[in-house]
Amino acid sequence: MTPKQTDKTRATQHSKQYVRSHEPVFWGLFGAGGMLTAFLTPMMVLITGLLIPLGLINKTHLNYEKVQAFASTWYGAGILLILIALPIWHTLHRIFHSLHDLGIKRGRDWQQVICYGFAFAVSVFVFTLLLQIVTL
Amino acid sequence: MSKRKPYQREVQSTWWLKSKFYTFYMIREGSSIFITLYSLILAWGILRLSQGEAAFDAWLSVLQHPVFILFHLITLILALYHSITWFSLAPKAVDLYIKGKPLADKVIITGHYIGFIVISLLCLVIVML
Amino acid sequence: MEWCMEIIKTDVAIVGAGGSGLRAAIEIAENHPQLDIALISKVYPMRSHTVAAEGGAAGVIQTSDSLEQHFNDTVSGGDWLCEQDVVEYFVENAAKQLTQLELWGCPWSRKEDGSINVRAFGGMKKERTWFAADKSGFHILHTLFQTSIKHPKITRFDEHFCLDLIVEDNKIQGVLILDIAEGESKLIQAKSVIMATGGAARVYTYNTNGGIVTGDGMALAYRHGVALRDMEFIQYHPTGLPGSGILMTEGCRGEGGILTNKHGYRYLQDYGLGPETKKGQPKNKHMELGPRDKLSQCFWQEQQKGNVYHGQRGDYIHLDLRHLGEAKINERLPFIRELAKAYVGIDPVDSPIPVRPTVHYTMGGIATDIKTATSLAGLYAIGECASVGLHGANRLGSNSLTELAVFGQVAGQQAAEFAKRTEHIDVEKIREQAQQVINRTEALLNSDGTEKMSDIRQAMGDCMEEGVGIYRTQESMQKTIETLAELKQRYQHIKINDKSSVFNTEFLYAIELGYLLDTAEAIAHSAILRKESRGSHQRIDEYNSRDDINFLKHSLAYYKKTGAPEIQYAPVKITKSQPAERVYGAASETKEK
Amino acid sequence: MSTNKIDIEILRYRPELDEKPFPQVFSVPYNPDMSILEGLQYIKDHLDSTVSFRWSCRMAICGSCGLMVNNVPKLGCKAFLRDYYPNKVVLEPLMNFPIERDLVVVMDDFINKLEEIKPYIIPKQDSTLSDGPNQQTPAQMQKYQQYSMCINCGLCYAACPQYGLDNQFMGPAALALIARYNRDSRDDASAARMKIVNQEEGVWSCTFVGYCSVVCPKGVDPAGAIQLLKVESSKDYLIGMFKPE
Ligand SMILES: Cc1cc2nc3c(=O)[nH]c(=O)nc-3n(C[C@H](O)[C@H](O)[C@H](O)COP(=O)(O)OP(=O)(O)OC[C@H]3O[C@@H](n4cnc5c(N)ncnc54)[C@H](O)[C@@H]3O)c2cc1C
Ligand code: SF4
Ligand code: F3S
Ligand code: FES
Repeated sequence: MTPKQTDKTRATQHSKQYVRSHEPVFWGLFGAGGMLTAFLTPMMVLITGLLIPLGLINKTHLNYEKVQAFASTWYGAGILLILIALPIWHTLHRIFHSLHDLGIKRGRDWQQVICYGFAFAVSVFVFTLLLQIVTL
Repeated sequence: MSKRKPYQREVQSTWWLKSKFYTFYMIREGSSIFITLYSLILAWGILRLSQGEAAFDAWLSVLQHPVFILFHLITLILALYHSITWFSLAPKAVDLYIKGKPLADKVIITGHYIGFIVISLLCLVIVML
Repeated sequence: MEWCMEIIKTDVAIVGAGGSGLRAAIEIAENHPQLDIALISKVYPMRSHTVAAEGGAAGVIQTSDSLEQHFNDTVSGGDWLCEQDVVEYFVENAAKQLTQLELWGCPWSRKEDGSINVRAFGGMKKERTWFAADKSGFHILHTLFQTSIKHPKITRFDEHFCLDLIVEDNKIQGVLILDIAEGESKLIQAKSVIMATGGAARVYTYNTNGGIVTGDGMALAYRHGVALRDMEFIQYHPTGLPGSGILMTEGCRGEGGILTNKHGYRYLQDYGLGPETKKGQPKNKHMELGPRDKLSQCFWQEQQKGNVYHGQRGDYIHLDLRHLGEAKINERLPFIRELAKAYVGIDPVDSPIPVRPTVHYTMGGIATDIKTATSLAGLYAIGECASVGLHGANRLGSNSLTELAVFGQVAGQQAAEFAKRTEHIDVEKIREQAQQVINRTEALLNSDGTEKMSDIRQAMGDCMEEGVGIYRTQESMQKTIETLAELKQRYQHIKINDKSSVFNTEFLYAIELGYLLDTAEAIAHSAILRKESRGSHQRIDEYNSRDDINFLKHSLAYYKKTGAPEIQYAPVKITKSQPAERVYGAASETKEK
Repeated sequence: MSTNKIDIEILRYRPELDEKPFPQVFSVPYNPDMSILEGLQYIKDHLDSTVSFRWSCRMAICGSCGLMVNNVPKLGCKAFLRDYYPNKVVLEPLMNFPIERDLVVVMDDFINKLEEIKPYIIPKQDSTLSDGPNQQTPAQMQKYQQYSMCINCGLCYAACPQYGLDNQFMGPAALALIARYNRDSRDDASAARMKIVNQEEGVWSCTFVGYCSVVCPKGVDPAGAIQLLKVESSKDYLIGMFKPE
């Protein structure tokens, strides 16, 4: 039987080739970053962006010595790296997808390289800085 | 001959302004711009930290500028909004069953909020020490 | 509209993709892979009205139960008008076919240990109704639809409307269908055809059925000389929502729901269904678990006595589920809760639901033998559009979903065998006939009379309620017959405003109205000639009791081009169970002893 | 009967007559019990018989009657005029689908997607009827039950902007149906369906807008199904790294 093949008269046959996406890598980082952002960022912003600059809590809590001391331990440096870099992987993932939401469909590959490249660059940047600070 | 002529409506790039739900979604996604900038400010702080005390103090005092204060205020609100949406969607990614019954959404959400408050207070305490 | 005709050859064509049509299609695809199957439906298969069935499907599975009891319940439930060999075959294969559905994925509700759970149902002596919460039909239909996707030999014609059967050399040769979106016709040349088009309850104004349940298949077979059997037997379901008619499943009562009149009294005990059972402890074949015909009749009696509530949407009584508690309602009857909240603004957890009888099911249909074959060679019929002889004068709730599975399987097998021993005839021999159908249809589309279609539809529904409702009299039926004749005249002069070809629903409604009118006529004429009361056919004139001497027989309505249908009779096959008095409540127990 | 009226605006489109859709307003007698679908039926019976729309069960189970009511995807038979009265109700065909005619949309892509995901039990071994039904405990049923409630109404596709932006995306209902079968203890074909899930057009086009679950009339929660599938897909990715095919 060979009816004219319209969409409504079909025998179901699907033999598509399926291509695996590499999104899980980015989604994993996105999820971890998002989790961290959800739990920590509000308080971080409150402390570093408002309470300290406005003098609502004592500045000494975030003075050079204290931060330097913290950053120079290996675990302190590690924590700082995570606190600063991980949210970036979260946010750039979102920004990458938002470009699509806004209808910017051209050059998705380049958009991807730029977005995740940026997150990578910032991570490396912070990492090397911290390497210099850490006194092992 | 077929007289069909299906009409395809185009999605405009302003689609997200057409319904509140979508607008809030875009705000949620848009929060990432501010949080990105915030991370950059912190990265910049680390740069200054590596350059010595004077540089770091200069960074700290820049943060007192009204523009930065305003920026951080907005970022705080957006970050909180991110947290709220994150927590409210959390149950969807949870696949836990207790005695054959799925864990209630309410339990998961409340758990997240309690965690949030505890962690926030802990941060404050650590900084204050 | 422009009329082209594409010609498509297939082995078996199935008209209707509800539970029965899908079951038949899968049967052929699984066991006769060399055959091509065309599965035609005027809506996407999962929209078919099987989707709305709530309560469940009967099949003996408990060790305390027996095939014999299921047989007896069905035959007495049908007031001895059942073909007993058919019932016997049915009860033997019920559990097997329901198991087949399970293997295909149907999520039947389970007991803690993972085995199939069953619930009580009206007129059934034992718990034997398999259920998937209160969405049994929904799950059956989706399971079948999804399973059918596995089979590339099934070519679906979704949203294709069957315009007519093509008959030549005294044998079915195929069907002519209209692609609703394209507005083009297709001639499906088939070696055998299965009708599975569902019921016809839309001939009544207040019913539990979907808008598509318009008796199409019945009317088509009827017009081609196949008899419609036992059409006078129309089931009123005792618990529909007033106004809309939306069904509150019998499962409500199976789980322990009770019916009360406006004095809060469980009136069923006054009508031979007592003694009163304890609230929340339903007893099979007692009180609320009596059969549907009886329960609907009791409502009518109460209405006469002024014991019912009067509401804006008509009279009603209460279906009270409150004592079941929220947890049980959520587990067993979640859909009922959802429907009651949405359509009458009532949460059954804290208020009783207003209900009244509404037309639900057509026991009769295209006459077939035990193997689902009609009198026309190559044409088979199954499901609600068919009368295989299972339901007699009154169907027991939950027998018909099982019927879809049991006889869907049989029809698939039979139609496949038939197709294998037959050849296509030269298409030229039927092209002309198909063209005539097209011309006729086109003429209907162009009809430019003055009669408003919706008026005719309304008048038909109302006169059916009036004349061939729960209780009937010679007079009321006569009046309905006259009204129907007049409406058929008016139908000749309807106005169709929409002349377009793409998704012209007005045009489809017009064709359906034609089908409805013919079916309605078969119902009314069969009814008036049955001068007795049996099952759902109850008269309150002089023929108010059963008359086995003169009427222990099936009615057969034959279509006449002009004038009234011709009604003939056929004997009932009685094997094991001699007609006896139909009793429920305490009397049924006495009888058993 | 009350003489109150309510305005119903319908986006009309008749392919044989119109270049593009246009709004038309009908004034319908108002009654608080009336569903949107009944409003449409009133219009078809009494005001303009050429208005086309799909419907059947009128009890929110057949999935025919989806449309946009004031820009929100709803079932016409389960949305009521009382929730809009006295304001005007604006009806449009479901978003993100091509308009066939008036309120009828072309469902082909949706149906194709449902068919593509192998929506049937593929058991480990073919069991025969004589073995009787499978055992499946209520707890095992719980795992997929919610996802088996989909009535294929398409509201979630109308709600999902990602589907609107790129209809290559499998979309909420089809993915929920994958979850329905993959999580069923009787099925053994997860691996085949994961190939669909793992694609860019599988779960990874979803940005968790979440509106699909909000509009779903049957509580299927496709957004939840998709998130769980994302977790599965990530696991699958990891395994795939160590065990390339
Ligand atoms: C609300 C409700 C609840 C019920 N509950 C139960 C229950 O709990 N237990 C039970 O046993 N029974 C129940 N029933 C009865 C049972 O559901 C039906 O008898 C049964 O589902 C009918 O199935 P079917 O396959 O014959 O037809 P349907 O499911 O009605 O399918 C008919 C098919 O034919 C197609 N069709 C019709 N006309 C045409 C045409 N002209 N051209 C092309 N295609 C056409 C339709 O598109 C459809 O696919 C219930 C019925 C209703 C209405
Ligand atoms: S998931 Fe919900 S909204 Fe989507 S098609 Fe299914 S029932 Fe409709
Ligand atoms: S709305 Fe769309 S983007 Fe995902 S969560 Fe639902 S599928
Ligand atoms: S008419 Fe069936 S879902 Fe609305």
